[in-house]
Amino acid sequence: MGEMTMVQAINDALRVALKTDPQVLILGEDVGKNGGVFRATDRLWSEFGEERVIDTPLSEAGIIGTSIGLAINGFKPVSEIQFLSFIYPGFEQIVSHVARLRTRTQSAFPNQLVIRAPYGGGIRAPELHCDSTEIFFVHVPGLKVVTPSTPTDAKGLLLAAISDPDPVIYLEPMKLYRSQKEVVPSGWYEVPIGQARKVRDGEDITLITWGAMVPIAVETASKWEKEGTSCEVIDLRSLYPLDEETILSSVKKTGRAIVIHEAPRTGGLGAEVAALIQEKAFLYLEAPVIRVTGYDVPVPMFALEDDFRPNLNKVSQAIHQVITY
Amino acid sequence: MGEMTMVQAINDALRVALKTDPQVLILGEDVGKNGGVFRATDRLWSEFGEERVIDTPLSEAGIIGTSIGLAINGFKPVSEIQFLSFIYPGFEQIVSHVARLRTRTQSAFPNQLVIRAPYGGGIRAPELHCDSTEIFFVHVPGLKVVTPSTPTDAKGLLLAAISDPDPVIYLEPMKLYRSQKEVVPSGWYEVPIGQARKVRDGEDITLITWGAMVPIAVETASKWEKEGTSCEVIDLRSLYPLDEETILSSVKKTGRAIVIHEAPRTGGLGAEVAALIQEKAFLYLEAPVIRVTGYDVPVPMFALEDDFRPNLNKVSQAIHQVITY
Amino acid sequence: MLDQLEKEIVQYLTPEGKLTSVGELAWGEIPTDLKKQFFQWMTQIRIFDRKMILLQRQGRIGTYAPLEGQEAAQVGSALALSQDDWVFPSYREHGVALIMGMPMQQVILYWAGRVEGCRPPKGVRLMPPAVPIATQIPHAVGAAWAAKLRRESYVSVAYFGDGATSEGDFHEGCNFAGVFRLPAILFCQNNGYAISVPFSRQSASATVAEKASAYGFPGVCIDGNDVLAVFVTMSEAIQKARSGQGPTLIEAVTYRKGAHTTADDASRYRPSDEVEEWIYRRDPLVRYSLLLQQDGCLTKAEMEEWEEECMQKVEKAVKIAESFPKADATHLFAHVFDSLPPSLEQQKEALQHLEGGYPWEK
Amino acid sequence: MLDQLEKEIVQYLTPEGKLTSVGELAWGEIPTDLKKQFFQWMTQIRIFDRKMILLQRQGRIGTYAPLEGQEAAQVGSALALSQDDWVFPSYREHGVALIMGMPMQQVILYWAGRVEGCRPPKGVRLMPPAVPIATQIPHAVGAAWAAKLRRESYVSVAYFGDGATSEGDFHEGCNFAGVFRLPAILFCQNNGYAISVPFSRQSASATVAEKASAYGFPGVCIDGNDVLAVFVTMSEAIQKARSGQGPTLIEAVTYRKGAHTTADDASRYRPSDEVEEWIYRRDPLVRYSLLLQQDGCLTKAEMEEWEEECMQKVEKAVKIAESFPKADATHLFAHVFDSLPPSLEQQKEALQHLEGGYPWEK
Ligand SMILES: Cc1ncc(C[n+]2csc(CCOP(=O)(O)OP(=O)(O)O)c2C)c(N)n1
Ligand SMILES: Cc1ncc(C[n+]2csc(CCOP(=O)(O)OP(=O)(O)O)c2C)c(N)n1
Ligand SMILES: [Mg+2]
Ligand SMILES: [Mg+2]
Repeated sequence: MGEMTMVQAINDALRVALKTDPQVLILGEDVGKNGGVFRATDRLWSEFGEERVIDTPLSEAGIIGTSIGLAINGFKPVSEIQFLSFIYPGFEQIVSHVARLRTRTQSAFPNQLVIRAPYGGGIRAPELHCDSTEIFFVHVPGLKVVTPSTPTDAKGLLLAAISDPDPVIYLEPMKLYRSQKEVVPSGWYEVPIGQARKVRDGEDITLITWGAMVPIAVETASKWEKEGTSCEVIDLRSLYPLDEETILSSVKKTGRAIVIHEAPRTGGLGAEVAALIQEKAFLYLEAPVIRVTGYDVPVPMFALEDDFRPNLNKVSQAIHQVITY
Repeated sequence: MGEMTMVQAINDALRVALKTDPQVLILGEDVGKNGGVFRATDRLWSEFGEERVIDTPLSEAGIIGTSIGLAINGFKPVSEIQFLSFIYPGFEQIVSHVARLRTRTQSAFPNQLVIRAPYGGGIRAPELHCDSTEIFFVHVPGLKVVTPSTPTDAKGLLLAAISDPDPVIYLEPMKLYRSQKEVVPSGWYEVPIGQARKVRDGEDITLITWGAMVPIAVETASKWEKEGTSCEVIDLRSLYPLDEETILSSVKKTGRAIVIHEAPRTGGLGAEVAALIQEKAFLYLEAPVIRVTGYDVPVPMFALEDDFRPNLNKVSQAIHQVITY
Repeated sequence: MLDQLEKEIVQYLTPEGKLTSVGELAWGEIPTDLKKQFFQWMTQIRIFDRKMILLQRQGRIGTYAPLEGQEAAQVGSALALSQDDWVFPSYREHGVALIMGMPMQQVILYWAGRVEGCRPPKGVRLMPPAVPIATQIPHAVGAAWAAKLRRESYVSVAYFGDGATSEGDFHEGCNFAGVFRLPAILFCQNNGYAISVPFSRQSASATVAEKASAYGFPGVCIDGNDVLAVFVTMSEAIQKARSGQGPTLIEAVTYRKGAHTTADDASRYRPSDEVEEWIYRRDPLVRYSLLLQQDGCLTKAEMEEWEEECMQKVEKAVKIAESFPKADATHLFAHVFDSLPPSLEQQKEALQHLEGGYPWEK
Repeated sequence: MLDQLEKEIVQYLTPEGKLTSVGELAWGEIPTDLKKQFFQWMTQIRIFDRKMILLQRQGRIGTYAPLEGQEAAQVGSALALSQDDWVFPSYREHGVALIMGMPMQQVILYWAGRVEGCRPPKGVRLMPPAVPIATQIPHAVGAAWAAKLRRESYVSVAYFGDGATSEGDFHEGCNFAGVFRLPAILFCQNNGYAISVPFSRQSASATVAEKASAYGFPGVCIDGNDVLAVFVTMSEAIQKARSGQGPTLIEAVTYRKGAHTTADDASRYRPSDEVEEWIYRRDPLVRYSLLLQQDGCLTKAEMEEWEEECMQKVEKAVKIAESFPKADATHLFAHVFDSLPPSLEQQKEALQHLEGGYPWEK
């Protein structure tokens, strides 16, 4: 396999899954003939036919709701919600059914489904296309939630999601769709759900983040490295379940942590990570866990999105704050 | 005014609002002739007529969506969602519109609306009636979220919500609807949004909670009092915005905090409160902030709900853990 | 709602127990055994239903949603189904559930707040009651889609009420069923009310059935208290679905004789003359019993014998349900995921080690 | 989608620029001034639209949703409205917005990612584009409800596409409009596609219009590229709504000549013969220009003069938009709440005190 962008890696994962497992179906708006608005499903419709790669009506509750009916009959639907910002019409189906089906049927029927959705900002997308509401899904018991930050992880996590016996929300940081190319292994491989990735080793402070914020954390870490402050960077990848061990062992080593996310601060996943760290590594902490996040304002239209989102500058200021605490 | 239960106080608040302000409308499923399934709107239909107290079709997106159209024309709709567990079909209207209307129109049109919803467990309600997903709304910028724990607060907070120029999600702990009677002031009065209530003074530990967990916190505090441990109990009342000052000054005094809520732990509001405390009162903390919450499992059917919910026993264990840390 | 029956509807058996002309034809084709089953099941579920109300009054189960008055709609439709058909009920379809093979004790357990009451026996394709209104409709459509994609011949039925037609999920589900021409049956029991809200406040179309045209498939409005009309219409719809002719929306016009649930007081919103009309003149079981007796299929004595048998069945099921061992608290964690992530293991452990009493009491 | 026009639809002006018999009647009643306005607005918004595509290609605005091909539907409907009517557009209704009184520079600002482009001038009852599909429909219905409750005579219009009809919000909004008999107009521009998905995959009913019967009000299918049919039908619906006769669903059959947005490649999913048919044979502006010229209302020279004027207007608006001062970052906090809670004040302050560069660089 040659080099791939993230969106190509996702496409590849879907192709491998369709080829390997006849129960896998793809459904969503514009996923067929058009190959998806980001081309994540490019060519799959012509390769696998319209009974396996299905253009649906414009109807998120319909897509997710019928996916459940397909799943309990043994299909493994991988549905695409065109943008995470448009998942809310199907939110009830997720909260009340997708997440609870195993409990409600006492595991009587399979419920193996994946919901993919591009999310986050940074690409000058039109209004109301850029939500990062991952916490909505993390908070709902019965769902797993993952998001990759590299092409390799994108493919491996998606295949892991597809083969997971439980429903997985698979979030795709749009900003990273085409930002990086790398050689991605061919064929089926899985990045286990529940395992964070240590992106960079460090001694003085732990930067915990995911999705489109990972490159920002890494870039900030490089800058500080030169000044003698060494940052460990952790890409959570799996937002639920969290890899507590990786988080805690890093913070126990560094004694300091910053969580970075795009979503508004209040009630975001950063709160959970901070709460967890102080709960389970209290005596190791030399400073409070600081959050660098979007502000508690509606995700702005793109003219102000750079001001809204965490960036080198904001993370750097937080590092300064933490190491001089 | 005589003694009132919480649901009577809510009914009284609605009556006062309808009487005082001709722009106030009530709409929802069964709120009219039937007076609401919990009787929160009892008799209002016959008193104010079917143009002000309106039985709607069974349609949460319809109720919330049309409320927006009414609000921008100067009405102040107070809509009832029959149970918080059934708000999700209208979730998109809340997330994408109710919360963002002021920003999206740059304050061009009014958007004064209240969404009331009974929530939480403890009353042996049928399956899927007992969600406590307050964090969904707390996390959405542009919304205020409140919940009372006494009849007096119920009325005052509801009137504050109705006169607030911004949209307010008003959550009603079903468990407390009829659990307590008290003398409630007559006429219009407001409990300011954004102010917590110190329910009980204490020195050794701060118990932070809201809604149906308040009586449990108080009861636990009484028990521990006798054994020489003095708990301060704070009823947040306003879940967004949080009364940081009350929270922080209490924790700075006691050095220890426990957050108690019914919702599943991961990504619940307890995480935000814990994150906040360690961020802003780090040097005062003598132990980590501990959370006593529902488990990260689907809210169970009622046979196991007592096992799911925080109780004296669980809070007590947490207190023990914190004071012996 | 007195005019519920003034819609243009399919009727085989009048409230007086007389066969209409189409009814005569149908009656001739129905095997005696099935004729008896209609009666037996309607009787069985009515007796079950009354017992459940009693159990609720005695605090032995929680809030319960009674079905009395809707027996014909449930029995006529469910008896037309086969073992491998899928059923997605709402919370009032205890009759359907029992017919599909759900053990009675489990239905009782469900209303006693026990999740164990949700799981159907192997081979029974029945989902637990859908509590959020209309949400089961897309599921049923998805199951029908699976049949079509697999070239299997089962059909999939969504049961829902008149109120459900106002929800987006009804619309989105029906739309998929139409677009993909799926073997789905949308079975609406229009009992005239969604809790207190009359159908006229729910919809500006006179019937539910006519809504089907928006989705490009047929809708039929039938007398839902007429077990024959229900059975024949349902059988036809199933036949069409199995043979690739797509979905049908069936509106069975009926009435719940009692309250919405045991927590509801229907006298607040339903006029007593209307209620009496439905209880005393339009009862589905009474009219069918009249026909049977007149036809000689079953004697009054046989009927009473059967009632006795049903009561015993119900008593037995109650006994089994009530002696069903209480689930341990850790059952909370039993079916959350296929395997528990570490944080949930920890929570489960914490629950297991939760000690009673206060530290100083030890 | 070549058969878009083979539906049974109302047509006043054929693609060849000939008046049909009903068209003749209508034409006689339309004042010359209005006849000119149809042309002027259609021309104006086409020129605006083409400029916007150019601006996008040059990176001067973000992704943009072109309307070319849908001018008649937008102009015919919007010109039938009055100042105090409410409009709830989708993201393609720039034409409607301009006619309702939205300054052109603001429409440009919107597509340049500036929230300042959302706010209409005082007295213009126009909501910002609804981005999540169909969500504006209940809002429009709510505004119509306000008119009814206040006994005011304005009407409220929701603009949406064919794809929107599959969403629950379409259904729930229409249902409220029907049940409460509100002065709402549901105006669907059926351009045959929702991005790549053809209407046949969106709906199993042949038209959008017939869906209205599910909600108890009339639906009309009209030639959406025929500005006269649109104007007259819309005027009638408005008249009905104002006089208390309830809602109307109007389906204007049209076609977008270009891509869904500037980020879309329509050649992936639309056959070129279909596209050419609509571009070269069914263009709304061409056919209307033919009529006008033939009728003698406007000469070719006058038309060209007007085009020149439009271009200048657009250039001027672009200039104003591009010189509009960049909002300060703190504008993020400007319209979140009526007054900022303390935690938001703190966040705003933190943003204000955010210093550039790294600590060691200072
Ligand atoms: C989404 C949702 N909203 C509200 C409710 C509360 N609720 C329970 S039953 C009911 C009425 C349902 O009426 P209908 O569909 O006619 O069924 P019926 O009870 O008459 O059988 C309502 C409003 C719910 N369960 N789900
Ligand atoms: C709820 C929701 N789902 C998906 C989208 C993504 N999306 C944007 S436009 C569009 C197609 C809309 O088609 P139609 O309603 O026919 O309007 P048109 O673009 O043709 O004018 C889609 C799927 C969205 N904006 N909102
Ligand atoms: Mg009903
Ligand atoms: Mg379209």
